[in-house]
Amino acid sequence: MSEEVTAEILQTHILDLAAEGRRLDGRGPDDYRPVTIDPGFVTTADGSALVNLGQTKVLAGIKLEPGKPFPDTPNAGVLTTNAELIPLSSPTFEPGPPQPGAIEVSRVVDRAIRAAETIDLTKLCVTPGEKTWVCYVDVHVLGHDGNLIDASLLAAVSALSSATVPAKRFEVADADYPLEVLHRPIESTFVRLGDTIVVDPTFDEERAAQGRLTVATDESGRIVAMQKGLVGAFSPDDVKSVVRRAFVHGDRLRAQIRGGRR
Amino acid sequence: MSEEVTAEILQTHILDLAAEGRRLDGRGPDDYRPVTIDPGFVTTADGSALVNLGQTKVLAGIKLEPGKPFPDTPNAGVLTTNAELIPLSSPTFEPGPPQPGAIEVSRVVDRAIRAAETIDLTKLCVTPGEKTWVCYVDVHVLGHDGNLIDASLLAAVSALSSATVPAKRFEVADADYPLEVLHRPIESTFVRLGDTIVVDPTFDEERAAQGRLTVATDESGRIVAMQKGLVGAFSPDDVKSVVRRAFVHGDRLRAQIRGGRR
Amino acid sequence: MSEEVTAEILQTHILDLAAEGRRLDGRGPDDYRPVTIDPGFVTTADGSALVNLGQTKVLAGIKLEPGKPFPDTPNAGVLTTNAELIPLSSPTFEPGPPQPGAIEVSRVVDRAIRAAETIDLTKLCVTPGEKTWVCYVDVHVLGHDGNLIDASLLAAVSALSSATVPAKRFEVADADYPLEVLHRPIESTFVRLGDTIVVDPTFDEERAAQGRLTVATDESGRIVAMQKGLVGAFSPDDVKSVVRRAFVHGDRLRAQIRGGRR
Amino acid sequence: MGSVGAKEVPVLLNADGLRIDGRRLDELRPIQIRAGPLPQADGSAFVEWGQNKVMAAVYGPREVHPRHLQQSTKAVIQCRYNMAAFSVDERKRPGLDRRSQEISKVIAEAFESVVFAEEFPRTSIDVYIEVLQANAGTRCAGLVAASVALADAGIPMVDLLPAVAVGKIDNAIALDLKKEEDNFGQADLPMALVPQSGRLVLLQMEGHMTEPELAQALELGVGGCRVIHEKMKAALRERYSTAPLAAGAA
Amino acid sequence: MGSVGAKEVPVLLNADGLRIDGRRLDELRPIQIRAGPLPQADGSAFVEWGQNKVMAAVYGPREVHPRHLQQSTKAVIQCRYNMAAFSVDERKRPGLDRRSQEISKVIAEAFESVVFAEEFPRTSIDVYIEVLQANAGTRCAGLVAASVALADAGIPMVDLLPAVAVGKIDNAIALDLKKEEDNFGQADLPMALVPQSGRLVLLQMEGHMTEPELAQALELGVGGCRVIHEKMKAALRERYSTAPLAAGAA
Amino acid sequence: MGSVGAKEVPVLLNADGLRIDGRRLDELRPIQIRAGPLPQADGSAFVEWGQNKVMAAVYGPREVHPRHLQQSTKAVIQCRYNMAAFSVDERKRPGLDRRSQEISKVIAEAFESVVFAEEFPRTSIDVYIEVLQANAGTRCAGLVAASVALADAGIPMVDLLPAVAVGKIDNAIALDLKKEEDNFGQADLPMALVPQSGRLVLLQMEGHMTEPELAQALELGVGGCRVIHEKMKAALRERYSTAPLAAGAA
Repeated sequence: MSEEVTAEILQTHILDLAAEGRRLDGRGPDDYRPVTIDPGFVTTADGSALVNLGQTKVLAGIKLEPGKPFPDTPNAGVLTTNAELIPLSSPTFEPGPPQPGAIEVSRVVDRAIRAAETIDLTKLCVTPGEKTWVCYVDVHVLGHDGNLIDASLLAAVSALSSATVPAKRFEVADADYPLEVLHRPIESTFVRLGDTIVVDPTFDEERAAQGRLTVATDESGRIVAMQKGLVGAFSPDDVKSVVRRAFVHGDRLRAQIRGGRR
Repeated sequence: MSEEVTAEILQTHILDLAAEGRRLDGRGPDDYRPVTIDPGFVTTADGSALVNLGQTKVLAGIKLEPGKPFPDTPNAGVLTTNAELIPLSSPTFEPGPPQPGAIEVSRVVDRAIRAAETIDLTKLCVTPGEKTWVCYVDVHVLGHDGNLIDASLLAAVSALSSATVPAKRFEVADADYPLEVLHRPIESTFVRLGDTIVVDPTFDEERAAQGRLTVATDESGRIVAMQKGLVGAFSPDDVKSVVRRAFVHGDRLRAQIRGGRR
Repeated sequence: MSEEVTAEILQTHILDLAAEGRRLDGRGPDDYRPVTIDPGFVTTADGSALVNLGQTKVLAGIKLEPGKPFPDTPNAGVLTTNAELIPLSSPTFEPGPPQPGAIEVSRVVDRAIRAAETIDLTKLCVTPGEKTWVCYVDVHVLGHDGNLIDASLLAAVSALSSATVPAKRFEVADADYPLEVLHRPIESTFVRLGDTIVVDPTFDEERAAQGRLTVATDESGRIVAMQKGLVGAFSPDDVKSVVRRAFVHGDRLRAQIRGGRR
Repeated sequence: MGSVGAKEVPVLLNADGLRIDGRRLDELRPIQIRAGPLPQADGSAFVEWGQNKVMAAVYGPREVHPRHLQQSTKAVIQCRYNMAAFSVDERKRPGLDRRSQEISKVIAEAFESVVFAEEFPRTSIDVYIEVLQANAGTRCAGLVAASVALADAGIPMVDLLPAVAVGKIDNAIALDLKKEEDNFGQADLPMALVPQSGRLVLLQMEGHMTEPELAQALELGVGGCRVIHEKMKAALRERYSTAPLAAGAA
Repeated sequence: MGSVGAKEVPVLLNADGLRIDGRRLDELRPIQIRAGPLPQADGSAFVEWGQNKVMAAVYGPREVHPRHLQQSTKAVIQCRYNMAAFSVDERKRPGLDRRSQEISKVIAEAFESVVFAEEFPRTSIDVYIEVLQANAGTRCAGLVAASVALADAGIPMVDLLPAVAVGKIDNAIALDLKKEEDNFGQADLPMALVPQSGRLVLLQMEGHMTEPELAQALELGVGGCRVIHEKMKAALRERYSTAPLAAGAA
Repeated sequence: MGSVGAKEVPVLLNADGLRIDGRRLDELRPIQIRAGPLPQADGSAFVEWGQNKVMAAVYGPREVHPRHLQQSTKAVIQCRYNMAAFSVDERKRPGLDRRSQEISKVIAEAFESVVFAEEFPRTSIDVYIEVLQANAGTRCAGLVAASVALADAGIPMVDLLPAVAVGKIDNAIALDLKKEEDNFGQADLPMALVPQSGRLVLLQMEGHMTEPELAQALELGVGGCRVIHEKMKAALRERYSTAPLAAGAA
């Protein structure tokens, strides 16, 4: 109860600040929190990266295993993205089957990876219709202070960029080789706080938000995915302006991924 | 609470009427509600039928896929019946795993289809022990105003009667061909209301009922399945009389299926 | 509520008795309840045994089926132990997915069977990497009056000792043959009641216990598994003394298994 | 029931009209009923019936779990019929399949038809049936075991519920099918009788029967139930004579 | 969206700028909306849209189930979007997959953005969408059906929610993709519009689009939504004229 | 433990009595403990131990969920030990398998043996352990991390709970097995110590040991726990010196 009241007061305060273009942590509407990327954090994975986005902390791990292609795409590898919003990461998550929130993160990250052709799935195929690499992208959220989608895609793409195909271990080839990454999609998420639309929301800002909009871009100037979430609405002009801003954040973060650890 | 009280008053009223041989909707004890059958309603299915039984509305769809026969019946196809009592169809259904009621409908419909040899399962077999057609009968209840068993079997048999084996699509043969239906079982369901036993109960009559009895018949004068349900009891003489009445309804409805749409 | 109060009074009484070296059912601290073993109780199983340990009643059944070996142990058979604490056996068990208690019993029994090399898993292998016998040990608790671990392992080992490999039925060999049992591990479970540590606790003693310790031994004087459970603690000297006592009970019960029915 | 595509169909009735185990058409398999084998339960019974072995236990009236199933005017009767993994030739995966759930439902409805549930509002009477060894007719064996267990638990009922299956083999109506008869027979019709009223509270059928055959089957089954009823009463009498302090049944 | 490794890619736009079914780029498929087909529900609608067939029903405001989801200041809106096993070419296993759960979530959030939920604290408004036959655009068809069903149930809302998907095929922006266009196209962008404010409450995108293409897509989609809005209102008008006693919508 | 039917067994102890990573039999792997890495949690800790990486977080005392687990006289301690899919060589399917559930149970019971739970009736203390990278000994590493996290959360306890596994390799008793030693060794014996009382609150064993070997293993393990205890205290001291405003531990 008292928790509900506190939350409501905080939300009002966040909206009041936003009306003046200010934010609780002193950022401006277009300031992203500091990002650190730690590739290769987990050595049991074929690729991995730990991403800190402010106090949001996400670990992605890649595993590659031989398997069968789907019947309708005999020449393509299989890519599976799964995000776990484990209860360790937030007082608001409960143990149990995946919640709609975790499923949304998984699917939005998966769509960006896929639409941007991050990896060339046909190169994962070993024998058409028979044998292919199955690439598992497992995203483990360790600390939730908002904007899980952006942090999860950053971790996933960084982990893919650091991955090795375990071809020797599975006796598919004589040596392991690096997984080739063609494109690096970046998602930038915005929330509406009254008339202001701010980037990279914290947990508290998401609770106060009147709509969330995520835009994924790639390095060739294409929008590859979008997702509106939460209760709230955006005009077409809002959308176009958010897309513009997303390209700026995307290019900056892409440079950081290529550079590895901040 | 008030809902419980209303329900109880309604049940008493239904029983009072039944004592005079009358029913809430004006039918006599042996009057079946009007039935319409709309075969081919769903074109993505290999066979389908939408059945309206009064305000009960059931859609059945057939899908055929190549698969493996069971080890103990290497020469037979596989038939799987599944009824979904989705929450859309009634204020009393909740989302979640299938409830005992849905499982009972599935199994009673399945038993009638199987025991009546509605389709010749051995004809579904492509290569003994290796490859066979798997025939899925999926029953989707869209509106529940009682007597789901009869409506579901009507829809399932009508859907099977309209089905095509997709042999070309799955590269099993050069052309698709109609699924051969050998028998057309019909189930007729009765409930006890005091000393009266009435056919084709509505949702409200089922709630007032002191026992339910379903009898499946085929065109050769055989009983192929029976199921007593709900709390209540029937004497052997009750059973014999119900069976007699079930044959009459069965023959009438069978004629309607053959004729297609009412 | 009244149930809780009764339980608490009973627990105090059990602890008071234990301080004098006495137990509710008149046993001394090192007295095991009478054990009866009824091998071959279930003829549909390939091996089985019904064990009564006081009023604890456990039925184990063995089933052997051809299957595939695990990729990392191509020359070994597969052994799977599953204990079901079905709600029939105790007022405290609820229907639903397996509870941690059932999982613990399964795993502790499984570890003892495996570590003691009860059966030679390599002998279950038919064709390395291709085909092996899968041995299912299913433990069904029918009556729970404490000490399920000991009773379950007794039942499992007795069932394995009575088992036949159904080689003819599955067309693997011309004739069935007995499953060879190399070792017979026995688990002895103790609980702390104040400063006293008693063997073979009843249901009520387990509820009063301040720690539980299970030790599995085999006939060659080896400890093959241990498991501390429940809330409570044991000193290293407690552990050594419990192990000593476990060997005595183990040897006595092993003799009984070999002798079959008590 | 007549497994389609199965390998071979044996002869089920010989020239003398005797069945594969030597029984006549109207003969039951041997039945042994023991009341009260499980002291933890409020009531229990163990039934050996031919090669079936079935244990039943009753708990309650007790608190309803899950809570939202509670009814303000009567006890709910919850039933769980379960088969042990090793109770059948082909190992069954543990847990309730659809068949078990359907059987649990019809058995619960049968008992709701005879238990005086309105005497225990807001409670649950939980009936657990475990099939340890199966050889056709397990739902009837389970019902008989559970009915004796309910009596052993002192739950007031209109009457005990004897049950038996009648079938059709080689075109003849036969009482109490065993496994081979069930697998290769033409019909199976399990039923449970309220002896006092002569009415059926469980009735299912699968296979092919004509109306005259059905009439014959009902008569044969009702007769079989009456025999089993006597055995149930005898088991309870023996229970009370050996355990005089147990709570009395209705 | 551009199935990687799939067999062959058809031509989606012919020399005359017409699509495989003869439509122009800015043309909708035929749409029929019927309000109130399910008398059991508090509100319902059936939509045929191209080769999609979608049924929606609304129950509520009613008690919240499960209880702990109840909110003290407003109604919760729960949505369940489900596809029938036979609604797609390859049979779908019954039950909610991850795609259905995501769609259920974004549709629920869209409706929460327009329903006056604070009028019904501690209740649930349950929206059920069943896709019976699918041919691309089912979430939009479902949203349209559910929106009409909510109005049919008399739930007060800011406005109806028309919805449509815009896509990109053979490098052109096209309204309302059908299955082959969706499978082999380059982008898919479903949206739902609040006609009154001109704002979007559902917006997703997958594929490749440039900023100018996006601007064009948004414009095309908003226009499409306005056409669909008229059809929704017409369906409700017809419902009231034929069923004068039904509760009125906002 | 001695994988039956596995391919080859390596030499685990060389002629100089040194192990495959050069350690002596009584030597621990390097351990680093950091308290408080997760600001969202009431308490947290990160442990790197050899090639294990384990994160733990504690929430509570807080409301019990699900409600029916609530106890009127004390807090319930719920533990969830989970392995990330990528934490092991062979990808693990996400979700709790039986091994994880057993470990969760014995760890919860270990903490219940030292936490003053009666100070917080009707609440839950939730302990979450996530294994991010595994290399044998993860339950001990998880216990150590969780114990520091409990202290970081200010939960009153009798004492911290250091833990370590002792094993048997090439017939010698060795402290703190790494993966290859665990896979090809002859026994594994994890334990958790209450340093104050010298008693064990977690103890498991699998493999083969004689009584003298067990005595030696217990002594070696208790010694190892005392070393780890110092590292745990140091980690908490560092945490308080760098974060003076955090709630104090017992």
